[in-house]
Amino acid sequence: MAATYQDYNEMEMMITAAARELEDNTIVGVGTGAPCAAAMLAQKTSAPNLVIMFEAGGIDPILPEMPITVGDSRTYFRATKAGSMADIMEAGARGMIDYTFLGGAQIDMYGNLNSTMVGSDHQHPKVRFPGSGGANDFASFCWRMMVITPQDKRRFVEKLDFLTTPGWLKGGDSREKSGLAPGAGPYRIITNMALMDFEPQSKRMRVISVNPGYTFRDVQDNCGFELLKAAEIRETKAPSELELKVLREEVDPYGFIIGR
Amino acid sequence: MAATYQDYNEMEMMITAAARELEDNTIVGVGTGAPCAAAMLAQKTSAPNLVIMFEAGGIDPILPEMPITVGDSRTYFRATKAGSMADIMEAGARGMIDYTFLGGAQIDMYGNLNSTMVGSDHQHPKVRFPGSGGANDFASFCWRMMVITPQDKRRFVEKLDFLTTPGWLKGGDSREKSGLAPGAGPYRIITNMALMDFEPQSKRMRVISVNPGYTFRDVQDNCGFELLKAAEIRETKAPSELELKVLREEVDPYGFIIGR
Amino acid sequence: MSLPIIAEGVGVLFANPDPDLARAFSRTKNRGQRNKVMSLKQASAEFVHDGDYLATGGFGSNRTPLAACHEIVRQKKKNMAFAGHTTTHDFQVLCAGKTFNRVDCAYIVGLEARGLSPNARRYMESGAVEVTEWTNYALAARLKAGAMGVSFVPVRSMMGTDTFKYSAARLIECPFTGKKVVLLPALYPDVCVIHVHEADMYGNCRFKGISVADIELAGASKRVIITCERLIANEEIRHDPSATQIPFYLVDAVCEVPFGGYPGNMPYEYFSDEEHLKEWITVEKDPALFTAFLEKNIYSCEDHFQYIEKNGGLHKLQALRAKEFLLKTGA
Amino acid sequence: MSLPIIAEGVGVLFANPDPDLARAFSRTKNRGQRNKVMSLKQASAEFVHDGDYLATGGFGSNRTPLAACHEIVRQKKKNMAFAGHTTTHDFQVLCAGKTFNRVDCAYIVGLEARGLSPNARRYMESGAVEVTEWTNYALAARLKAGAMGVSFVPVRSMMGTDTFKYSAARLIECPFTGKKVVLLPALYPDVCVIHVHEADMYGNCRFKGISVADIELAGASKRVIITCERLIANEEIRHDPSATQIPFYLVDAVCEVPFGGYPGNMPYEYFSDEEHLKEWITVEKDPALFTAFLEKNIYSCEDHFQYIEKNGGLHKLQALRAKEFLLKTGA
Repeated sequence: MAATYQDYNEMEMMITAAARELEDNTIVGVGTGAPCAAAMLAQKTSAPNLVIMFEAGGIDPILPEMPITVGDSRTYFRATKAGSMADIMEAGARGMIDYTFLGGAQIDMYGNLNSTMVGSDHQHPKVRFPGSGGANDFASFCWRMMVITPQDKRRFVEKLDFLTTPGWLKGGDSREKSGLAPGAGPYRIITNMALMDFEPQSKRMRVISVNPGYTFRDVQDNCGFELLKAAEIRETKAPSELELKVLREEVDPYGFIIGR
Repeated sequence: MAATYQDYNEMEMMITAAARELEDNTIVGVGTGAPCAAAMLAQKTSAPNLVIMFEAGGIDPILPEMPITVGDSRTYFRATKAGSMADIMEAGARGMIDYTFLGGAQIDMYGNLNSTMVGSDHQHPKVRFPGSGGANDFASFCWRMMVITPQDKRRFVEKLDFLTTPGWLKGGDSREKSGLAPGAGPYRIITNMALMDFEPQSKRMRVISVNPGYTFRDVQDNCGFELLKAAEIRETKAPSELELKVLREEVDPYGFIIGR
Repeated sequence: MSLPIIAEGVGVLFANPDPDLARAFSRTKNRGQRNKVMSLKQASAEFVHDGDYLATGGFGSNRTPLAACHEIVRQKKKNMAFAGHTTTHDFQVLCAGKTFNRVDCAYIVGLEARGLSPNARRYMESGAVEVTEWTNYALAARLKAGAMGVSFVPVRSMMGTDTFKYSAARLIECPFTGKKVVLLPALYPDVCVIHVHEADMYGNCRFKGISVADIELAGASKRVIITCERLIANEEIRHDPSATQIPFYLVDAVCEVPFGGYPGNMPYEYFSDEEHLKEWITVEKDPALFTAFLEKNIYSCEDHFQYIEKNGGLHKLQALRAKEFLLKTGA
Repeated sequence: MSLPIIAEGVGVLFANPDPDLARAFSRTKNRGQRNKVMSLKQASAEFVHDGDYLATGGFGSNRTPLAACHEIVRQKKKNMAFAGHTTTHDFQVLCAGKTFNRVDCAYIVGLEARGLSPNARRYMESGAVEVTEWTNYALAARLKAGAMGVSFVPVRSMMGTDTFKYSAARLIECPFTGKKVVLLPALYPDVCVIHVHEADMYGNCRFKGISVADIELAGASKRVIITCERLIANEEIRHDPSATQIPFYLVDAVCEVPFGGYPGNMPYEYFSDEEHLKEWITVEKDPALFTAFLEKNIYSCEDHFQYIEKNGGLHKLQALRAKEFLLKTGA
């Protein structure tokens, strides 16, 4: 409460970094939690005309508080439309959705995600997770897919137990060859340690900036595969006083996500 | 006006004969004109729970007067639903629509219809008609297709200039083999002279009853192809006093269709 | 294992069914909540181009953007392709301007219970217009495929008919059931015009009564022009988000055109002007008369209000409102 | 010329995608406007059968027919197949009853921001349930194909993933564009339950807020059970036909179940009971506790009102209403 705005935690850093990636006058498909907070922060700072969509049908709400599910009544509070899942996904298929944020239990160097299971036998999983939900669809349709996730070796793996949601698949031109719409794919991976993009030819994950207090070495040590390095690795700009103020006072005043 | 109910004209005979074919607790897809009058007459006499649908989206209206188009506001006046064309046609595709009434410039012995053109060159028609509209769809989807049409040689032809809308196609099992849903097809042809069905094996048009004042010979003389005869050809029951009263006073009080 | 293509229509495809072209176009659009209100004249000039594939909303003479059809004719747009999907009076107006030379036909030249348009028939019988045949549902389904962002959709009609033969559909065997099914190519119109009751400045729309295929049409079209009876505040839209049928991000222009569906029927507003629609059919029989009629009713008009004023003006509109509501008014 | 099938998922199809079977079933239905009002107990007994393919409307814990899920568990339905389409608390309840042994999975065992269901995970990790993988949109699209009366629908997701590999979809080359596209088999559930705000005695329904995939679900299912917050008069439906979302002819049973979406969120009525939903997760960690919890909250309850009364009753409902409307009430 009495903390100065110069203090910030890693979740605040990630949400702020994510918000800055969202250009104004675009549409973002989000879920609950950090992605939703990032979109709300962007709306209240750099992207006032950013439009939020939720996969269950909520279009362009004026969010009164953080939703608990992507289908609860907050997701279309004073919205311009309360539609259907098909409305959202088909807007995506038509090329109308610019960004989406996704997550998973595992991610590989091409940005592919696993949210289905741990184990090697599909009918007898060691651990069963929810499955794709709308993630595979959003990742297939939206132009730029992003992930906000903690940086650790259990999560950033050489090989997924199950490829639930497409990133760049096997890299190179494999995604486009699979039949997925050209021009769309993973764009940014945002962790507590770094910001990553994908090298344009190989489509391998590449560190483009490290967060204050971390080095490339830290990032690589917490990643189960070899990361590429951008020609110049910058330091991620820490959250500004304004960003923190809006995030803490307007976006997540009860600290559900930022934990304050 | 002063006519007794025993007098009736051929349009009244046709509408009455058509109305009697509609079982209660079923759904009929209709257009404007005689089919709509037949459905309204059935609702007010033998089939009070008959549901009327219009292809543009009107479902189960309480028709205040005869619609001018199948999409005007009368077609969903106090309806249970004002839907879409897809709502109607997909209800048909799902097997929900029992009957439909169609028409055309030409009809052949299998109940196929032409409402597209006269001539032999599609890009240079001698006479251009509207085309299928929703007729091909209704004929493909609804279980029992019926036609109300004047009996004459120009209309009942050996060979259509253009097969717009499927009847039994080439007869026999050709319709089912074409890929159209099994069990659906032409059911009754209602003219000013007779009532016809289709012989179950060959699927050729067959006279089952002749209207008062006509003989099988009259029907055949006004038909461009050979008609089959039912084992016993009955005389169509003339419109009853009640049927005429309802038709003239409630269904078409201004005589738009029955011409009184 | 493979799916045989059993038959193919010989008709020409007038619009490319590839969703990636539509996606590439979508990507260039500004998706912010911008003020899109402009005159119909400006919207037609900016978003309707010679050679475009055009489609109109509503059902022929019901909630149909007839003011927009007049404006397109007035601006002498040419060489367009047109979706003849449940078209009646809109088709008649566009034929009067010789606006198109390619038509996807499901229902054309006819005016339902009103008869046939003599001029539309002359135009369609002249050989000047290339025609591909479909059905009303087939065109609605092609638009649905477009709105879904795919390249085709299956239907179970059209089989065994000349309608199929002169279409650009394909007949295949379903890989799941082994049964025959028709594949219809997606339709992505370059531009469409839809007439609605209410829209806000961003293009959020709502209308009452049947939707025909307008939701699909708005979703499939690259550019969408909305004409509305009334502009309303965005707050009004946000007050009842369940009622919004067409969302703003699909829309390029919002034109407030009260009575924009005249002389057709606008549900819950005004009934069709049957007297004037009859006049259209009558004068079309005589090409010289028809030329004068078009000069009076389209070319010399500044806008749709002038057209209405020449045909009865406010008194006519009041009478048509009474007719829509089945009111018996004095005289 | 032929369309090659490039790849096929190895998953099992739990429902036949042939529209002719669905049509044959439709043909047997009485389509008159009949009074279909009955108790949820009666509707479940009559229309939900062991072994059926079941689907639920809404979105997991939002406008979800949770009273019906309880009743199905109470009636000990078994060996069902289930559409795990955006399912969360509904899946959790049905898992508690070991109701199904086959699941089309898009989103299961998860409870969104609330976490994961320990019992659902145990059940799904036990090997007792056969699973085929899909995505949320894929299941919505499969229902759309069902509602359209066709056997499949194309989509452009799932390619290149294990989600495709463990599905029952096919990858083909589009005959119009030459590009790859996924074909999804139509889904015709034997029975579905949808919770709405208002229905009349014939089954005409309307609801507010997002529709998720409920329009498609009602159109695709062979039998449809409606639970509604309130029965309304048919006159009310006919007063505004544009508002009707599910028409009567699709519906088999209408059950008035106020608070039938509790403990989930019913938009514009009551917010979710987060406290009680947290209790579900907590007690699921201990199988013995969970058995007692189910006995108390499902098996020993006569109906949904008893369940609500055991968990706060009218006071709880009033508080949830305030929460839905973001009202700050005293204390």
